[in-house]
Amino acid sequence: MTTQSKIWPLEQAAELVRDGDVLAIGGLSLNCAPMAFCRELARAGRRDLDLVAVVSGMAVDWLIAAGCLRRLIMGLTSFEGFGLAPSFRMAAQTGSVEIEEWSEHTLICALQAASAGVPFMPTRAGLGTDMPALHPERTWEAVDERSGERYLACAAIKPDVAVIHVHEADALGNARMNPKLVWFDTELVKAARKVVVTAERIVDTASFRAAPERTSIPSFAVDHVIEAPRGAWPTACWPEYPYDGDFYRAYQRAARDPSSFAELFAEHVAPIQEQTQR
Amino acid sequence: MTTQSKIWPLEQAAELVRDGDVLAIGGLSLNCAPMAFCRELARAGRRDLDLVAVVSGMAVDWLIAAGCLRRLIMGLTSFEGFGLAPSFRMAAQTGSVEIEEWSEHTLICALQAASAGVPFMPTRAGLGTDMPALHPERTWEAVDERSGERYLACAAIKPDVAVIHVHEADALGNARMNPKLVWFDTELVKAARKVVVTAERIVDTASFRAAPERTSIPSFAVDHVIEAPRGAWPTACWPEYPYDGDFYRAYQRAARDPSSFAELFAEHVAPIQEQTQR
Amino acid sequence: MSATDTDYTIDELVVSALAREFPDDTVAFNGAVSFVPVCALLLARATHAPNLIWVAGSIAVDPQPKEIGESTLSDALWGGATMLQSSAADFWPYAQAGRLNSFCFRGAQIDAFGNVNNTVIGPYEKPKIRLPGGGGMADLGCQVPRIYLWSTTHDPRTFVSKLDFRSGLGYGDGGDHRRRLGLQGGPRVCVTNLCVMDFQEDSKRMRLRSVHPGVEVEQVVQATGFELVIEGDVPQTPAPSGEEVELIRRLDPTGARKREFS
Amino acid sequence: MSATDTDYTIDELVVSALAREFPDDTVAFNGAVSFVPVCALLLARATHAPNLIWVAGSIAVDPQPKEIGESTLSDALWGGATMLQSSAADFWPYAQAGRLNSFCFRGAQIDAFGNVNNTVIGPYEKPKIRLPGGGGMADLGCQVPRIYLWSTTHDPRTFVSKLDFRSGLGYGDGGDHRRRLGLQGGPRVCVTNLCVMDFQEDSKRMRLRSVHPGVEVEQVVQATGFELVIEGDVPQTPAPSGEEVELIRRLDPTGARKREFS
Repeated sequence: MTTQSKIWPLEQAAELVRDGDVLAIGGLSLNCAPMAFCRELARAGRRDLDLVAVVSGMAVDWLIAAGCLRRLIMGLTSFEGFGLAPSFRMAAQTGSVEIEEWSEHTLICALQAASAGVPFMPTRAGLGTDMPALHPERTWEAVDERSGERYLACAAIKPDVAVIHVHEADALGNARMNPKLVWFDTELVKAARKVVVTAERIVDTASFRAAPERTSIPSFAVDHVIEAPRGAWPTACWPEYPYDGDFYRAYQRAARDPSSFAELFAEHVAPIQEQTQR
Repeated sequence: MTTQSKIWPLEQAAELVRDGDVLAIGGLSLNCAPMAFCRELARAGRRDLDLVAVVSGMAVDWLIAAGCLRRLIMGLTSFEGFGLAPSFRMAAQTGSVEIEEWSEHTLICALQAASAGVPFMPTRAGLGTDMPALHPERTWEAVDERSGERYLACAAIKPDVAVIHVHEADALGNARMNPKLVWFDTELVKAARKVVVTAERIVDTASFRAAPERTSIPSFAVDHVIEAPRGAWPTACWPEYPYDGDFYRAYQRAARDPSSFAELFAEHVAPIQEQTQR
Repeated sequence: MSATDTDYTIDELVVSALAREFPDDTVAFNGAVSFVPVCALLLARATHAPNLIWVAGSIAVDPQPKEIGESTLSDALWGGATMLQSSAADFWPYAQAGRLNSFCFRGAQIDAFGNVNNTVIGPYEKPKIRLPGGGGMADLGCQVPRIYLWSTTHDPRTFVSKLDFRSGLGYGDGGDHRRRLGLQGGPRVCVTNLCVMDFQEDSKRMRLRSVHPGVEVEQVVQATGFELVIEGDVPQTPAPSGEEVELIRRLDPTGARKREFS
Repeated sequence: MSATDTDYTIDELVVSALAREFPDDTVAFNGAVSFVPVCALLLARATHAPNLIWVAGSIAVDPQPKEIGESTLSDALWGGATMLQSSAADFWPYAQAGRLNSFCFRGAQIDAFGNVNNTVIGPYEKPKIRLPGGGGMADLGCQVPRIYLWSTTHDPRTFVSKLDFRSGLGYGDGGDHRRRLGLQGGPRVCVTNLCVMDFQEDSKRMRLRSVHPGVEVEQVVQATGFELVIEGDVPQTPAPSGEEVELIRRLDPTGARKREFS
């Protein structure tokens, strides 16, 4: 027996996700989302995904515009200072995608319940708000009999696949954010059945052995490694490149007109099919 | 108003803990326990402490030998290859200190419940063992009605004081393990009402600003900073110094005879009073 | 600090009014599109609250940015930090345990009890306008003891008698509702482009504390969709001092704060 | 691999017998005073299981130590690692989620269902001997699907019909007890200084699988405080090959493994 490589070609990335999967994607807002991977899903025309995206924006918008989603499980979806995410907004307003709103922390609790192998995680977050009642089968208020204290129980959400973007990875699956800013990504990694890492660069394992305290994710937690230079674009991959504000602005301008949007989307992501009308 | 310094003198360390407090100490087995701080508690003759020590050894033994503890809340107490901790063993066998045995993870769950502000944390750990029944008011089996899944609920333990040892800290409370191995220490830090950091060295805040990704604990989580060079001795402060195997062996040899032990203990820790007979 | 003859703009007034609310023991962090609070926290730290700690976007602790960029969650704000948090999940317990004690919210809608909506305008299932979502509002409203509200659009569409969706908890249904839920603290003030409001002690209803220079009480009443508590004479919000204005302009040289005023 | 004429010592036999149990997809970590398993994991990785991943003391991932020191939880084992975990609490979920799939236990007492005691000999409140405590046993026995037991003191004081305290869960009361608790997996084998045992499929009672060279079945029966399942002829444990012995001595040049045999 010899050691196995986990390297997977970007062009075949979409094969790692099946129609109907629960997919979780990393990044935080304008930072370090696995955009190249999402583009592949859009091009392959994956359908009926349940997408878990804690604090996202452009990635969600791409997947909605390409018709990949059945349901969005989210904390926040926005382009921040660049405005509301247009396809997300339209899908929510027309009902073409089911929007399951959580909050950042309650969604993390649900992922942590999955990784810990417990039925739910308790938290004070969300008490007294309208959020828990949106999905009462997954979030419910309870009282601890012994202390009399209230809590919100968040049932486990176990993604079929989690995809995150990092600076460096090796063929064994070791992954490094450099420096180590993991956002919520390691929570997705721990919770998911299958983990895919896209990386700016593939490096030798020796590079991890030379600075083991800087490794962000251990090899055994990763199933596939995909080389994807500038794979977070147009989000940032700090400190290597910033988010592309020009693209965000151009995207928003184009979104005002369906044919302009189709043109921009075809050029940068994938041809739009008739899927958004379903 | 000017910015405040959190620096506190080692000689007055014991003033930070009151008789009867729930005290949590960091480190893991032979690694990086706040030994200099424990020595000060022993010298000051603190009494009736409830000590939370997840995986400890020498620190527990010192505090027991000095008569500081009412109760030990623990996962593991051992000198590893250097044998059983003699004062711990004797105290357990004579009943002079109440030993509340948990497991590593269930104890961490109890601390995490405290930091999250929830009544309990659920886990699968400990199911089917004799451990939960030792403290049924703090750990109890339950079944989630919706999924039918079993879990062990671990009630919150909120230490009055947590003390950990690090390589470097500044007057604001920023603390750095170098490299960043925090063991269970950050779980104690997040859970406790008051946090004390002992540090090999006090450094300028500029040192943290120069490498912010290497800071282990943020200033606002720390209440007091104590300079304590070689403050983890005889445990290790990797990579700066190893555990002192010779001391562990000498300690074990001395423990076979009360007067030898009293002599060694007076020399390295504190004079033994008649407290162990209580 | 009293009104001066200094030239200042409305954004500077709002920033200075909010800044004055932060005590010296503030440990605050900020969310997305939070230019006014970021600027106010920087101002407070530079004036009356030298021990104030601000964590940029729950990532960078105590940073010293040269300017405020287009995103208040991104690296433009991280320069000079004492710590870069590696994991947001690892960071949360500091808020839950009360070490991080302050957060600033704005909402598309705000009600009389300081609850906020950033989820939908109209019914949830078929919204008229889908907003970004609550994000951390549902978490922080419950868990951070000191909430500061701000708005740059004081009008009846923002200050409503009934939210279309309660994304973040203020005082809930008012009175002791938070306490019944087992929660500490609550909103302290709401600073808008017209006035500063606080909360009546027992009812927890929003109360007019001061009106900005040039604003009439009646104007605020008309701009507020719920019944505002008004007790006695309402003073004027102190204008920013010359020093404050100068500091604001130095701390936010590109005028990022103005993005919220359009 | 068959018996050879190679000189080997009992520790090398036990290490090699345990090593052969680890499949290539093993992701194991170790606890305190675990010289035999550490040595066995290193041997397996160097022979039939090149993809095996061992995490030293839940800290150092896939290290390449030059020798095995006095502590299996400390830095002597960390050299050449691909990752140093920064936080044990951060690391746990990898075990809970099944990514870390293997752990080795020894206990002061082991019962017929592979449950272990490392807490007390005698009653808990007034023990005859207070042991170090269960540590991670109660956690890992429940959460890690593949448990490997070992002991270097196969005698009736160690292999008992009833534990004084159940610190770690094996198959509990036997049969489907683990499944009723909602738990996966369980102990796979128990390797001792006399024999290799596995577990009967339905009853989950310990079963004699092979006796070490020079050991009689009756000797094992006498050394075991509970009734051991014996089905048919019991083969001999294959002795370590010359290559295995050489590797063991190279991987553990100071003979740390011998500390467990006294």
